[in-house]
Amino acid sequence: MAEGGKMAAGSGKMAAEAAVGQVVLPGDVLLLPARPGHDAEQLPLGSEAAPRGRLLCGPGLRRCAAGLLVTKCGLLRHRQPGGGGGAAAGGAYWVDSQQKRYVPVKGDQVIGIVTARAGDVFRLDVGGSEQASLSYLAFEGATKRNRPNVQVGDLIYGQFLVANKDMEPEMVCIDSSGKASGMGVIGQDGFLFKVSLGLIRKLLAPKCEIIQELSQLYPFELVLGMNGRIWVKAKTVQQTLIIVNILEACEYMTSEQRKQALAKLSGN
Amino acid sequence: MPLDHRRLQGPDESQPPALWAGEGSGPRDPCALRPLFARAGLLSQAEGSAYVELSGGTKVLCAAWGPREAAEPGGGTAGGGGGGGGGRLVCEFRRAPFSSRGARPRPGGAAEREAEREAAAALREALEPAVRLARYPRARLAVSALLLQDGGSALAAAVSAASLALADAGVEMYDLAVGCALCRDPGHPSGAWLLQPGEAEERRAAARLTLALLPALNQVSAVLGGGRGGDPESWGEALRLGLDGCHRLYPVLRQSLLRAVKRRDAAHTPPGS
Amino acid sequence: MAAVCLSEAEKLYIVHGVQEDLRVDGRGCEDYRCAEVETDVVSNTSGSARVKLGHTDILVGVKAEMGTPKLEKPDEGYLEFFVDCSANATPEFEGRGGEELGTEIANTLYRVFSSEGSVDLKSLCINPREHCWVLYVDVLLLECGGNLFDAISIAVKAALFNTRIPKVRVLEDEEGSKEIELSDDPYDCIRLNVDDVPCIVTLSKIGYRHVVDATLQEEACSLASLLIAVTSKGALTCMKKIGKGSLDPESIFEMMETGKRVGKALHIALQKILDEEESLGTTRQKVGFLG
Amino acid sequence: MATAFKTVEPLEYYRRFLKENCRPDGRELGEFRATTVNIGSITTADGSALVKLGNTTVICGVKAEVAAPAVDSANKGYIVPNVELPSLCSTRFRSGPPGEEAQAASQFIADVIENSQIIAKEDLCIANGKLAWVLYCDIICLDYDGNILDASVFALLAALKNVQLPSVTINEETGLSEVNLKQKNPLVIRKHPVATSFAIFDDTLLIVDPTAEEEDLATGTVTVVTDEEDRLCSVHKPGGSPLTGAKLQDCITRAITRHKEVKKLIDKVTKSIKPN
Amino acid sequence: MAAARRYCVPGERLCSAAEAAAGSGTYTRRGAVCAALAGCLRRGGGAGGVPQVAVLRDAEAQLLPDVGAVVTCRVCSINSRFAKVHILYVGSTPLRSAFRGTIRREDIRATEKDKVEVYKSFRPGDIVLAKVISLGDAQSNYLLSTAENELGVVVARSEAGVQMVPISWCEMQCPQTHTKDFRKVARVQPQFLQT
Amino acid sequence: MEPGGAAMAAAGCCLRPFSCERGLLSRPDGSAAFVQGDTSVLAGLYGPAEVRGSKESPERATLEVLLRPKVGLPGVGERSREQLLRQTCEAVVLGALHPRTAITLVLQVLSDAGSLLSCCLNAACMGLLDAGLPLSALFCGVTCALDAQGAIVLDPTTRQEQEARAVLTFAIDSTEKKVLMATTRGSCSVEEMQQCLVAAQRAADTIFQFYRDSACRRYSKS
Repeated sequence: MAEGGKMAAGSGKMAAEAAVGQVVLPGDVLLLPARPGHDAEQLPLGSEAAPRGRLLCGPGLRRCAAGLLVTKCGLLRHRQPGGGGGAAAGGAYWVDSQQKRYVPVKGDQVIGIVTARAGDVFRLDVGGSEQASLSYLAFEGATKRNRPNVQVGDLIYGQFLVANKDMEPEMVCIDSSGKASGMGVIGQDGFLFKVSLGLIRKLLAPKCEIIQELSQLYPFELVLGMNGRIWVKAKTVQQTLIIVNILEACEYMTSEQRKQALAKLSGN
Repeated sequence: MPLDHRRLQGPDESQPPALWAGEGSGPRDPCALRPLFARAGLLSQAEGSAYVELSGGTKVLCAAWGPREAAEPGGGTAGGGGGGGGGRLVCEFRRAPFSSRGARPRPGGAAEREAEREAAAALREALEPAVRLARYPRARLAVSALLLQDGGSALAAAVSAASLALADAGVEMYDLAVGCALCRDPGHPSGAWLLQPGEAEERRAAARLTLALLPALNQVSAVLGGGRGGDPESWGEALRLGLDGCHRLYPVLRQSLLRAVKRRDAAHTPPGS
Repeated sequence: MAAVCLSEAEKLYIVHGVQEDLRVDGRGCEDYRCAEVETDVVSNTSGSARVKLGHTDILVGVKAEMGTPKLEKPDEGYLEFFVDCSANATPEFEGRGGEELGTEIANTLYRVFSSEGSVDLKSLCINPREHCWVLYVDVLLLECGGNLFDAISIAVKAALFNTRIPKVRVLEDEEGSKEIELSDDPYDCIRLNVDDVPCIVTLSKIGYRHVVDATLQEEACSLASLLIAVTSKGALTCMKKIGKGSLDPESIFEMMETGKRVGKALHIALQKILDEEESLGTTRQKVGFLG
Repeated sequence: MATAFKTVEPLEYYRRFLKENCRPDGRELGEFRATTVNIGSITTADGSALVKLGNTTVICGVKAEVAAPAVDSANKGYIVPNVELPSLCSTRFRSGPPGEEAQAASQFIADVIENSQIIAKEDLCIANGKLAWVLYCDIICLDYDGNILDASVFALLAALKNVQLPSVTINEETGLSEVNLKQKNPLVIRKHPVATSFAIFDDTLLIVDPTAEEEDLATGTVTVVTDEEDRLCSVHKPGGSPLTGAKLQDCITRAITRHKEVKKLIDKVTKSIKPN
Repeated sequence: MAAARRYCVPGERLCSAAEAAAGSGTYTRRGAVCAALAGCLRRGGGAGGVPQVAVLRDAEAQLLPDVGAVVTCRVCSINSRFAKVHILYVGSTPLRSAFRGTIRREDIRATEKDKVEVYKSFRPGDIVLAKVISLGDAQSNYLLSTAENELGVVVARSEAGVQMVPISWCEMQCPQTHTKDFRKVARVQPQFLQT
Repeated sequence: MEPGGAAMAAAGCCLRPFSCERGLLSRPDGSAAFVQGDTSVLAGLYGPAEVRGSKESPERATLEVLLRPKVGLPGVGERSREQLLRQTCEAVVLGALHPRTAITLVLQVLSDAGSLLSCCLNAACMGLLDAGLPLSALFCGVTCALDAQGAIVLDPTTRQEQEARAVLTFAIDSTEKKVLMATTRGSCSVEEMQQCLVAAQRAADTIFQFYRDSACRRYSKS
């Protein structure tokens, strides 16, 4: 991937799909494809449907006069129009960047640590710039009288209901139908550790071979939070630590090195 | 004393050339009240401002701000005046490094901070009785005085300038506060008190007295005296001389404030409306 | 001062009492509360004293140390004051709370002792420009019962009276370098003459009259008070108004007169107690803090 | 209701004026505010000057003291500038030790003195290795209405021209210095640096001598200091929106014309004081 | 009126208490009405015909937001329970320094108080008309309310930074990107802002 | 360490060999060590994080820069450079995307052998990049020295700086090669300043190319 087309020295303008898979730097401007005649700033407006549907620009990109302005350094990704269903008919571009600090996004499922209990709201530390709030009613089967048993210091796996730069992030532990579907207080005595957001996204990819290889070693429970927090629990502490070390090492190891390490481990 | 890292530092210690040179200054008529120049409303950024100059060379500039939100939401501490109820008056007194004749006091030094804090406390002592703090619940009134040149009776000039600035800022007050300083010359056989002493006389004085008067109410709002002033009769005489001095200074201050109000009034309401 | 909050009715009661020259604890307007003065209560100081004035409890220690004279006064020693308001006086003095009051009292003490007459500073000088005695006066505020300034000034005067400074001789050897030689007899020391040391009298204005030695409650009803430093001969060396209110000129003159009268009486009484303690010498049975 | 619009949408309010190439106080974009200077008003200082640039008022006082020169530069005296922004001049400064803006201004003034060589430090040396002059230049802002750097450089220059140093000699035998307060001689001013500041509006527009409001709304500032030979003593652009080389050139040409105006003003004032 | 405008200084004795009642900017002491402000004197008919003496300062009098006053403020931060604002104006006179105010969730709307969403009423940067309901105790600052139709958001900017046009009492639309945003809109739209 | 020395050999500008290492500190959200010849600066960046007290701004992220000299306490000089660095970063960081947050950039000088300010600028930019903060452009720092004969020396060493008649430091932004920040020491003529600017803009290209290469190398592993 590295020896892809050499970009013009310094930042220049380049066509968007030519740059897919390339490394882009903040300040690069990506020209939108196939728009002869259309001048740049007529971006797809809601009402007047652009000929090839709405174009979604994901994290790391911002609309600007000449097209898309790259604001984060990383690999440009593109998803085909059809695949994303109606919403992303025009295809979606985003930049896959390495980052440690998590910024809450609506709908993300994260692991939060309860830091305080203020009246009927729990305060959760999610690693962002503000503490998230979680109402005691946002648990499955919680009513005014039947309050969930949550203490300060517990781990909560929940989803962001409200997350916006202007607002304090709000979390819930029930999905739209009121079921917990895996969310809520995480059991005791597992091991929580933090990894970079890039690795989490790789682990959460549908057919991630790392997870499959690990599951062949021995059975374990795993919770992945989009904010870079992972919770692992295996039968013995020793097994848990092995899994933790492997997951932390995935950040730096290439896939072959990882396979040899697993082979060595499954040996003993 | 810890080196001050927020200012450019010259050599560690330096001496004023005057240390090795003689110095002299002429005698002066004791009760002659030296003319005072005052002007209000001269700074654009401050809501209220005043400048007072004594002919001895003392120049004081003062700025005042009307009711502002208390810095920290809680009211002042119990001792800190007003508490949650009335407003709080915060005073600051600074001396310009070039303001005194002899050595240049190091601006960041501990001695300098101590002297300024004491002068600020005296300033607040003199102004607090004159300001209607009860009218400004939970708000903060700020006064900041800067001494540009110290030609003697600096604190007295600062009191007059500060009360002018507060009135110019539109703060509700019972009365202006007029400051006056006296000192007792050791040489004088009768131990006469000198009104508005110059800086040299102040340094040589055996005793010093600074007092602040609310002229319309005829109330003394501050007395600060020290040194070998002798028995109460002599201090009493000094007090009378000082009060008389204040009454004579009051018209000058009143005129300057009225001129400032007229100027401000003309600037805001177009004539004739 | 540590404030105690009173309701309006209580204040009215105190003010009317003062009009009729009768105070809550039965004293007249110019009477002091009973005071206990005791010197030499702290062993490792050059001089110390403890004063209990009603509920106000002050401890003062004086330490004499060798130092270099100040630039502008090369032939005199000097005094350094430090006032510490301990937190067990009132919770309000916790942390930095007591610092503001402490510096205010220290400044007032500097002003009172700044006039040359109070303590004979020239006797503190060993040899000009190089060596002199520096007296570090540490005031510790153990309990606040109102009228702090008077109690502190009495304690400082008693401590200075009690101070013993070892006699010192200066030997000039040949190449001019001076050498300080200490006398071996521990009791061979010089004493300070405290006759001119002033005492502070605080007159608090309540209603139309003024009272001496106001308790905390009386201080709460007084809007303004005048602080006067009086020497044993009746001369005033410092005058300062404290408080949020203002005073009319006539009442200031009356206050000065009362202050002088009360001050002289105070000096006589204090000197009597100090001489008594001095005459008992080492056989005196020390009461200390348990009394 | 204009004042309502101004406080709710200040940027929009200013853009309306800048479109017509003028400013709310009636000045063009390249026009300076009325500049007045008053020399020698502080008698306790060895040299002083008060400069008013529109509402911005700055006073500079110079106190001369003597000290042993530094070991590594035995024949050099010291110049110690310090800018002070007290809470008196504007509500944006809090009382206490100098804040970031005051320290940055002090460093800027020290750089200008160093770069432009106003005074050769060798002139300040009394006796090589033994005694040298220390000029404490304290610049205090009395009224902060923007563009503090231009006013400070002007006040410093005027104050240094007003300095009268007593003659100090060291007589050999006693090694003590003698000071003759009666006989005073002025400092030798070698260069006359003059500062010109610009504010950048919406990344393109350059306006000269910004007021406090314009500084708050601007996206960057540039200060150019030139001396009489049109050499650049300092180009100070602390971040903010980027400028092309050409725009920087416009600033420099405007700074050169400004230098002439200020030099004329300061010569007129010093001439008016000379006779007494 | 502009004939003999008499100016006065704090402490100056204006008249005896019997003559006239003490209006704004004055105080009574020992049976005399004295000026408390430095300004121009106005003898006017006080309430109920009793002559009243008042001292007026120039136009922008020194105002403190008091209970019941309608204030204009700018929203600076919001969360699920209240919105924090800076008070810029009291009535039509600008305040020289901004005072902090708080609009609690239950004071935003008069109807169905508990179903109110702060996120759907205000956003940081909006200009809001509100009424002062209390001076607040020692800790908190002024408590404001927008529970009337004339109170609420007056000026709001959309994501694209364009000023939005109100289309209903609870919605505003951006003319450029036509996105709709929820706001608690003030019904009477003072036209002091030309869009 | 990814030595950028090789990339430097491009003709025309004699920058000292420089190299950069990113992500070497575990605690901060972004970290970078930039080495230019013998001058090296370590940058650590925290943010967008919790903001305390009065510094909170309702519509922008509050940026704070702390410059720690190699020896001694930070003085007025460091404070003034902190302001330069802070306002340069504020020009490129899109603070509006993270209102009411704080971004803290700590620069520790490891060794100073000339062109310290430009090394700080480069380290700051790499730190911002590593932390993944939204930037509208990149910037790089270039120092030019004018020696006695008027020749321009890029990226001077301490000795060259002392002998130079004037030392100019520029921060150039990556999109249109404009001047973000400029500060000078010593006096020079107008033409000399313009020549230095052009030389700096040319040198900036090599540095931006180095940025791009190091980014490609970093993302080539995954």
